[in-house]
Amino acid sequence: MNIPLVSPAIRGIEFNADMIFVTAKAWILSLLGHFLPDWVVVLASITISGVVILCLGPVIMMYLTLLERKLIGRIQNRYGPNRVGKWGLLQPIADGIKMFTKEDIVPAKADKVVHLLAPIVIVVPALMLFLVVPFGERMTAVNLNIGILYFIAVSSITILPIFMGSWASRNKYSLLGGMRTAAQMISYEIPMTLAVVPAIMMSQSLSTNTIVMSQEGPYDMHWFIFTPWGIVGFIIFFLCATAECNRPPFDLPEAESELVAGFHTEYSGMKFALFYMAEYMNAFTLCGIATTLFLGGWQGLFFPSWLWFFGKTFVLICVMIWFRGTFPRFRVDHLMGFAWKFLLPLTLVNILLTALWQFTSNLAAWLWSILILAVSLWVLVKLNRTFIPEKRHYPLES
Amino acid sequence: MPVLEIAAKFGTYAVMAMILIFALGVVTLRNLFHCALCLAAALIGTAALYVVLQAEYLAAIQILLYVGAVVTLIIFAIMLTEHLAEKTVRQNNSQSLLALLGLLGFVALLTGLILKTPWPVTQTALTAKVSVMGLGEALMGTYVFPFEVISIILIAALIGTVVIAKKDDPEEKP
Amino acid sequence: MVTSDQILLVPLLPFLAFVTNILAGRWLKDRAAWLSIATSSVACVIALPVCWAVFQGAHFASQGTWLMLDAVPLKFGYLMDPLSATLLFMVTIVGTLIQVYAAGYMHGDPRYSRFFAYVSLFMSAMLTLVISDNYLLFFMSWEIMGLCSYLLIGFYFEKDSAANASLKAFLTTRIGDIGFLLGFLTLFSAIGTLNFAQMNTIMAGAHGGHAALNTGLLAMAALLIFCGTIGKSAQFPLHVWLPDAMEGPTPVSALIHAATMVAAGVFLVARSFTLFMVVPNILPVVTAIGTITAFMAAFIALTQNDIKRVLAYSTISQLGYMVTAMGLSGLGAGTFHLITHAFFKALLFLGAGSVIHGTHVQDIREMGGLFKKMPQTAVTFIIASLALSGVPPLSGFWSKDEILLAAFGSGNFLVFGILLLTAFMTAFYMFRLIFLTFFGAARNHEVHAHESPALMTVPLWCLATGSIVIGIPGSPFMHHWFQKFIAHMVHHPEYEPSSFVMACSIAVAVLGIALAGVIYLRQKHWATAVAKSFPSFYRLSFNKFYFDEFYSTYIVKPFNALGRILFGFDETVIDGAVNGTGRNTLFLSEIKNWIDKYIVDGIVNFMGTAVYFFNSITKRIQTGVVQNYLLIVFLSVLAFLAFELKLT
Amino acid sequence: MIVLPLPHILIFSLFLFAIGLYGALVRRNIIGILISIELMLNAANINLIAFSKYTSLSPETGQIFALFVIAIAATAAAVGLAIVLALYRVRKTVQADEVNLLKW
Repeated sequence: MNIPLVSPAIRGIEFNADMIFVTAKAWILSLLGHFLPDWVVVLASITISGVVILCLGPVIMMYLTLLERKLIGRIQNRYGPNRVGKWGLLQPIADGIKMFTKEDIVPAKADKVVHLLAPIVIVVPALMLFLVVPFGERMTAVNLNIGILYFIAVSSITILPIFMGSWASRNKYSLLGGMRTAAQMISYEIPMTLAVVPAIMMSQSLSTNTIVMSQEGPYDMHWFIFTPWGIVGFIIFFLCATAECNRPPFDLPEAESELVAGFHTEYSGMKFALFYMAEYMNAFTLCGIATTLFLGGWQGLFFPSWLWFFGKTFVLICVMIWFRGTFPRFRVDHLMGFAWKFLLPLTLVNILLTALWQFTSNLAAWLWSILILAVSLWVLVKLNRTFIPEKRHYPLES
Repeated sequence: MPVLEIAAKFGTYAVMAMILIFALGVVTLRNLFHCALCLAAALIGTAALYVVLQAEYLAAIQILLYVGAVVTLIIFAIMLTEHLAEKTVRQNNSQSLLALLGLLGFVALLTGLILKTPWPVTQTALTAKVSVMGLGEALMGTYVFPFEVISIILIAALIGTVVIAKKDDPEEKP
Repeated sequence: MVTSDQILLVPLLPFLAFVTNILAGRWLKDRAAWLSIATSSVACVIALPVCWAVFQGAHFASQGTWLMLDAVPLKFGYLMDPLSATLLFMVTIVGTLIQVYAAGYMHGDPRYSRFFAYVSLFMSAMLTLVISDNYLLFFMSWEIMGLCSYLLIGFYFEKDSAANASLKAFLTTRIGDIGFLLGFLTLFSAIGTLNFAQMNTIMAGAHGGHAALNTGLLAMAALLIFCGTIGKSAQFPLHVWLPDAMEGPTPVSALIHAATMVAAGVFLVARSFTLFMVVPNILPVVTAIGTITAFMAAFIALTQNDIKRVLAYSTISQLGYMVTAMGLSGLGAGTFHLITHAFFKALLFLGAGSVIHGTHVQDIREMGGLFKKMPQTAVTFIIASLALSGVPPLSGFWSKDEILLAAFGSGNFLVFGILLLTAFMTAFYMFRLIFLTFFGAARNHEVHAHESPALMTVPLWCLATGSIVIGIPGSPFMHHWFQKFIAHMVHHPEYEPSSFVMACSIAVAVLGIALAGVIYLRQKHWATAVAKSFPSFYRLSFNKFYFDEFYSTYIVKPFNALGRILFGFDETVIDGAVNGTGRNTLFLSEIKNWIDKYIVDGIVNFMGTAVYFFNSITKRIQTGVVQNYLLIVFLSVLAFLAFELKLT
Repeated sequence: MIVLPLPHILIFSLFLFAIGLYGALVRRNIIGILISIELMLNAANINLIAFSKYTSLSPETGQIFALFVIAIAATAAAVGLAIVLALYRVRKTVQADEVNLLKW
């Protein structure tokens, strides 16, 4: 019996740390290919990727919550969860059990069907986003040729279940939260999409894989973030990403002090957990895409590609958590004004800059890029400053 | 792989059926918010159909614009006028029977026409690939004029929307 | 030194004063008088050297075309011959003095500046008239003077009598003015020119038998021009306006109705003298009118009690003298009397004004014994009266003597007799006036007379001096230089000075004065006795020969009756026709209205109703519900589609 | 890869169009009408892309027109909803048959 361990299609791949997951999948498929028809192998390939993603998502979400609680705890000069398991590592599992066992409360006046559908639907786009994230070299689940566009489109669906949840709850706080979410997400979607454009222009492709590969260079450090338009684009994208997944300081839709809990006020138990999960998965995928677009994705020296990717992504997630621990919340009008009056013009300037960069990529280009950026930043800051309301004084009576 | 092809075919028919069911939901449901949700579902289904027709770019745009923007707008409007969409309010006007009859005739007429017509389906067209780059070049080349017109319309609509929807601020008037 | 064109400034300066005063009078106030006085003084200063040059024998004329009249140029210009120089001399001096007097007399009047504006306009017109070289310009100035006369007589238009008097003066003189206008137009058609110099040349030719002229036409022209004189110089029968004109301020009476304007009529005859010479039939008429006027006015003056009316009738009488002189071909004599009369009559009026100013009454029966209170006025008044009465060697004597001489020398003894009688009556009524005013006892003790200010008395003395000396140039001491100077260009008879005439003249003057003295200082009952013994004469005189009543009965009343008849005609026939037309139109329009209402409107309304009816059916489609429209569109498209598919 | 015959897609889009038209004809709520119109536009878009895929020699044309249709649909929705809001503010209704000021 000489059963080939490796199918002919992947025979050329060396076994190394970088390719460990890819090789594993190829080995399983080739094993299946010996005694099953081709179409079953194709289905199995899809299933393997799907199962991995379906497992990865919740696991990432669980440990992100732990990470956040620990980090916030440290920022606030306390320990965070440290009772369940070593360093509190089993805390997410305990939380999960708690969530599953809690009573599912549905308000009497609620629109029952929609109320049920909303948390289910919100997980779908969150999971679908994983499809195009390049976790490592040759580790993209579906290498779509419109990958980044797909990502943006699917992430925009997230608004819909939030609306459903907020509307079906029949609660004024929910409704207000939902309205705020819609306004905020539509507003920040535009600068986010435009911030992506420079990366697409430079790599001349919408595919996430190609974008990562175009950042290949000496020492694997030819990342887009090391250009003026790249850093600006990255900052804008990252801010918008923070706003898109409703994280502080853009967490107006679920502002505890104003709206109790925003759109998921009336949710409890597992439904609430699903909303929570979707939010954290979105945060992860958005950070991953930011890594892909500007931080070179899985490009890196010495370490396996997937390690580089997860390392960069978790750094970005830590920055998000750091935001939460640091910044106060925006006011509503400031939030909208920031998107429309500051980020949007800046992204347009950035696109212009990128177009110019393609023609002259040298030291001079650096100089005038920085000049244009400085001037436009100064102008935007000046223009926006006039819209800041006067400081109000409340004289003490008697 | 005939199995996969058959599966894809039936999958497509299933998507079509789903779209039609949701579309019926759009026009018949009494709750306007449910209608909007059905519309969103129908639009997503349409996007899936686009993918089947190898128009992936358009599918993404469809989701981005329709689901992300238009449906959101509609839901906004529904929420702002919500209490009028109660179940007690009659949702259809008096001409529904007449419209239904006319539409039946219309559908019958056009179905016959579609089936009768010899469509010039060509193999070159079927095998042709549409890349995003090709779309962009067409948009910036052959169709640059309509493209610019569309941008003007968008600007006009933007300003017009703001003007129409703006509240008459009494403080503005001296 | 003497440039001829500077004479144009003479009428222009008063005119500027008029414009300034009428526009800025409210602001000028008292300064208006000084502006008028200054302009006429400057005019005087400008005029005197020119006059002097003319007296030396110079002759100026200049003209420019004003407009073309059927290829005949109408030329305006000035003519400085002896006649106009004399008048210019008199008008500028007398006018300036009277204005100085008026500045004092009119002081405190609310329309002070307007008064001087009118006076300046009058001066401007008078001076234009004097220097004008043709009938047209003469007539225009003449009319402006008439206007000024009207305005100044009615200066106190709050008084009904003043307003009526101004209207009467204006209308009465208008009769004469129309005659004058027709006259010079007739003349223009006869000889084709209006220029005095050209006319003189033509007439001289005709007199010498060189050219055959239409004598009838010329006679008519002369007669009509003389109508102007009758009106302006208040000759019989149009003299009635002048006494009433005394309603105006006294300086106006002095300036316009004694010295200058009324003399313009005589000046007109003098200007047209060659014409009157060519048609000799006219001169007896002139003589008759003048004589009648002189006698009649003097006769009326005997019984008048108003100081200004006496003087007004005196003026009429003296103007009659002048006209008589003209009629007797005594151009020099008439003009001479014009000049002397201007001085002493102006002085008389100013003196009367001074008396009125001092006493605030005009009736001489309320005066008396004013000599003590107003010595300067009285002395100057007596000087002027002596001059008027013809006491030598005052100026009036010499000029009146010339006229009597002309009558005597030409053999018109009837005229001579009447004139002599008139001279007697003149002396009598003047001294009746003086004795009643200045001598005797004060009859009304409520009158508190006082002497007038220097502003008024200084002109009095100036004029008194003039009244004394102005007769010298025409007296035998200077060999009648003046008469020769005036008349040298006209061929007219010369008369040897006659001692008899002179003696008669002196005798009647002294007799008149003495009689007046006897009656009004000693035997006061004689006056009433005479009046009682000749009641008809007395009434005739006192009622001014019933002229006003005559005119009122035979002219005004028939005129009014005619007016009423015409009004009745207007009211019944013309208005009736108009109203009848109106009624007919109304009736027709009612028929049309009916047609309009029931037929035309009916059609229109029917159309409207029909449209409305069909509309009420078809408008059902227009539901206003957008979906109904959409359904209709859809069904229509469906129908078309089905139709199209059936065909193929 | 293309597994469907063209008439099937066309008939499907016809049905979608008919459903949308029905909604546009009978819905009383103006927002409902707008939603139905979106459905009709989608049906048209499906046709465009199907023709582009099956028959056209220039395969981009249909897609680009579909793009334009989507853009126009977005503007139509924006302006239409702004009008609806203005109408609601003024007349307190969004029922199409209650807004008949242009009647007769």
